Amino acid sequence: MDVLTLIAKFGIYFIFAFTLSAALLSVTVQNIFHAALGLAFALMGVAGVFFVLHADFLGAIQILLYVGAIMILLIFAVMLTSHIGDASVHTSNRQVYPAMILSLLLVYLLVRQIGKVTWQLKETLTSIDAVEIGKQLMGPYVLPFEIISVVLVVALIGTIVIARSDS
Amino acid sequence: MIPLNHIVVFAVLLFAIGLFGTLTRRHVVGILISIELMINAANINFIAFSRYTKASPEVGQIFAVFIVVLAAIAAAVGLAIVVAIYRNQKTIYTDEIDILKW
Amino acid sequence: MEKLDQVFVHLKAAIVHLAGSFLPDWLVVIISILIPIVGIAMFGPVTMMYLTLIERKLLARIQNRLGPNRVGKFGLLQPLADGVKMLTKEDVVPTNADKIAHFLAPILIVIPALLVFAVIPFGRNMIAIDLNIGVLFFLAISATTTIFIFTAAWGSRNKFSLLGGMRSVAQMISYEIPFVLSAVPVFLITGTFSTAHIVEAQPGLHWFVWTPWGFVGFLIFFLCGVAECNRTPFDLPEAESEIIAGFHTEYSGMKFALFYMAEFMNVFTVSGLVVTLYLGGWQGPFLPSWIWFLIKTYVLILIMMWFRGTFPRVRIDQLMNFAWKFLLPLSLVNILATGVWYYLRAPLNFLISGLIVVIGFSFLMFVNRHSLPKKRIYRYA
Amino acid sequence: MYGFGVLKGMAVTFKNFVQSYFVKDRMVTVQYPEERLPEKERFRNFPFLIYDGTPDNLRCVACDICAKECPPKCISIVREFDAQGKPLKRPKIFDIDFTVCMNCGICEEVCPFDAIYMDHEFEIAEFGRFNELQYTKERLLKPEEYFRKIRPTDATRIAEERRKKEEKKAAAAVAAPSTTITPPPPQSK
Repeated sequence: MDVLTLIAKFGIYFIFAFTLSAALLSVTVQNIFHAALGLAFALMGVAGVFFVLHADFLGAIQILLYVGAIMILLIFAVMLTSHIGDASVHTSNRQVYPAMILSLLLVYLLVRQIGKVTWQLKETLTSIDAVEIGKQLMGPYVLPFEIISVVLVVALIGTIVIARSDS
Repeated sequence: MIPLNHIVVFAVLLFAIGLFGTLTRRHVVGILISIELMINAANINFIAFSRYTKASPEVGQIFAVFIVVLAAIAAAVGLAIVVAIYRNQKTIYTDEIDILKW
Repeated sequence: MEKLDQVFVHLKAAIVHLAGSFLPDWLVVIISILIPIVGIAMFGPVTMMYLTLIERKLLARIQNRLGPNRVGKFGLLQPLADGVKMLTKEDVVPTNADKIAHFLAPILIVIPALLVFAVIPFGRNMIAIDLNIGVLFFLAISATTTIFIFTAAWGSRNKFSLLGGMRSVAQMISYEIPFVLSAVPVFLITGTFSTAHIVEAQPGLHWFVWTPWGFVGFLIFFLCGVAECNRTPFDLPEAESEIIAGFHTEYSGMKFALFYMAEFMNVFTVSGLVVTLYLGGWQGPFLPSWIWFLIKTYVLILIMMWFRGTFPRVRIDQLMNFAWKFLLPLSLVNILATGVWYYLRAPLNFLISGLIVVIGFSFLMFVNRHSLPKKRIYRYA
Repeated sequence: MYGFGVLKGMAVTFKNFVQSYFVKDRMVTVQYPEERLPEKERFRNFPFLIYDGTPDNLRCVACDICAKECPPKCISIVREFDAQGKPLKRPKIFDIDFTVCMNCGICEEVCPFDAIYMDHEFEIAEFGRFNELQYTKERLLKPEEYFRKIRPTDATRIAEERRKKEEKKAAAAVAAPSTTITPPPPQSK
């Protein structure tokens, strides 16, 4: 077994580890700005997983929308709300241990179930490119596409109404 | 290629981390961050199943795109609410926002 | 001619062949992957170093000065001297800075700047990876720069930095939208995101810029690119006369140099993308393909520097008005004009899509007539 | 038509760029260490002490007026005494601290003996901060010819005035040679 196959086989586990540690960081660190940075890295890791799964278009969308737009919104919210000096405020509540137990229980149950299921796997893995997604979006899925556009517009207007000051 | 189960387990772990964050964070923005993690875990499942299983290959990707858009909407509206709350209450710690009316 | 055109491709093949004669196969594959990476990693910083020199020389000549001419002939060693100066400077970290963010930002900001080189086609067969989502990859990766700029601004814990970061985020998010939308006509016509295929769709001198939609798209894309690189006249994030240096006020020495490097590499890659999308990439008669690409790219870079020597900085409300009230609607009109172009025949399509663009432009000018800058007459000056 | 103002501005800078290579008048920059602008006669910077003929024969009589008038007090003068302890009309130490001197030229104006003048010297940078910038008498001394060279107008005017004064004095000495003891002329110690 040479290096290339090793990389191809186990490279994704490094991405997994990177993503999970960034995600853990983003839910545990005290400084909320560092949490947002951790989320940015976790999202990039997820985009990496998408690239490995040959969903290039979605990986690009993930980076463009999540890292480029949603993260900016989050960071803006951090900046608009928290005072610059109060990085040391205790940012987690008293339910840390119950929450941990609950999460681990969820992981245990789901993993046990996943082990039992037999998936209906394809013989050959397929990957589809952006052109195909575009055709599908304009063809059979045009209604959900339109609805999501309307929802987006409504949400934008609603956001402006909520965030506008009352003056 | 790695087995499908590993990817799904990874998604479960990411979801559990998100859940843990949602339950423990006091900071509203922290909760939003955790929710984004959970949404991403769901998205990974969509992509993985669209690549591995016999379901139609486009559906997973198309709905993953929809989910990303919805996540963006959720973030935008959520953060607008955060800013509005902060303007009125001068705090964004969930345990301090405890009145129903102001 | 054919030899010269493919000289770098042959060079890479020769190196791989040489390596293949005595190394195991997997190492050869890794080497063949590494060659473009090493090439880019060398090309990027060297380009950046000499862009600083070119910029200083050009600005100096515009202002009737001489520019740097002490270190080496015509100041050609000036970038090296600057590098030595940067390396030996003290690395100052503010006491109250967010140490992690302050340390990470300059390192992280170089990564997207280098990554986007991967999808720029430098010449025929000269592209690091031909992703089938090439342009989208470029746009996505360059969008992450915003976060790192903001990390730097936040980590410095300085009012000027934070103001610069705020401005930067507002500006880059605003200009991202017309930036992406003005690239859409090219996708509509070529039906692909791949940069290599987009270049192949513009053979010879049939560049997209010669069509009505191409011309408008080129202008919008180029202006938004200038704004994305934080260059004058859109350099509000680092406006020296207002907020010192914006987000990199608190950086010194090599960290500052990294910010500078990222900025200049962004200038190069954005110009390269404009060339790829609208100016036919490496297509052109007589000269080897990579020379054509470099000529076009450097012309655009020089135009950016020319802008810097000419225009004053715009105000923040003018900046936002320009993006949201003018560029965004115009790029939407441009998409319509592209659709018309696609479905009509040869002489008619030029006429009608040109008409749509002109009408759209005039209409937008009419709608925006109140936010246009007034002509000022200085009576007592 | 919109947009042409932008092009007009760019045309202006382009003209500047191109003409900077061809039109000599545009490039006003002087490559300083190699080529220099001619020094203006009335340029004044940093004082020097003047002597006639040999360095022993300096005009300064150590009267201390310049040191008293100097606004930042950068001049320090110590009078010289002979073997009998009798004060001589010449300075033993005459120091100017360049770190303090502000090149105002008041010393030149107040000197009644035309002994101190402002120089054209401006390349006074040194590698040290203390002794290197402390100008002693030896470093300050410059011949009268140098003064004539750098400020010919002033030099001829002052020489003329001095000559007239001498003649007046000589005439006074001739008129009453026995009643008063002639003081030696100030420039000859």
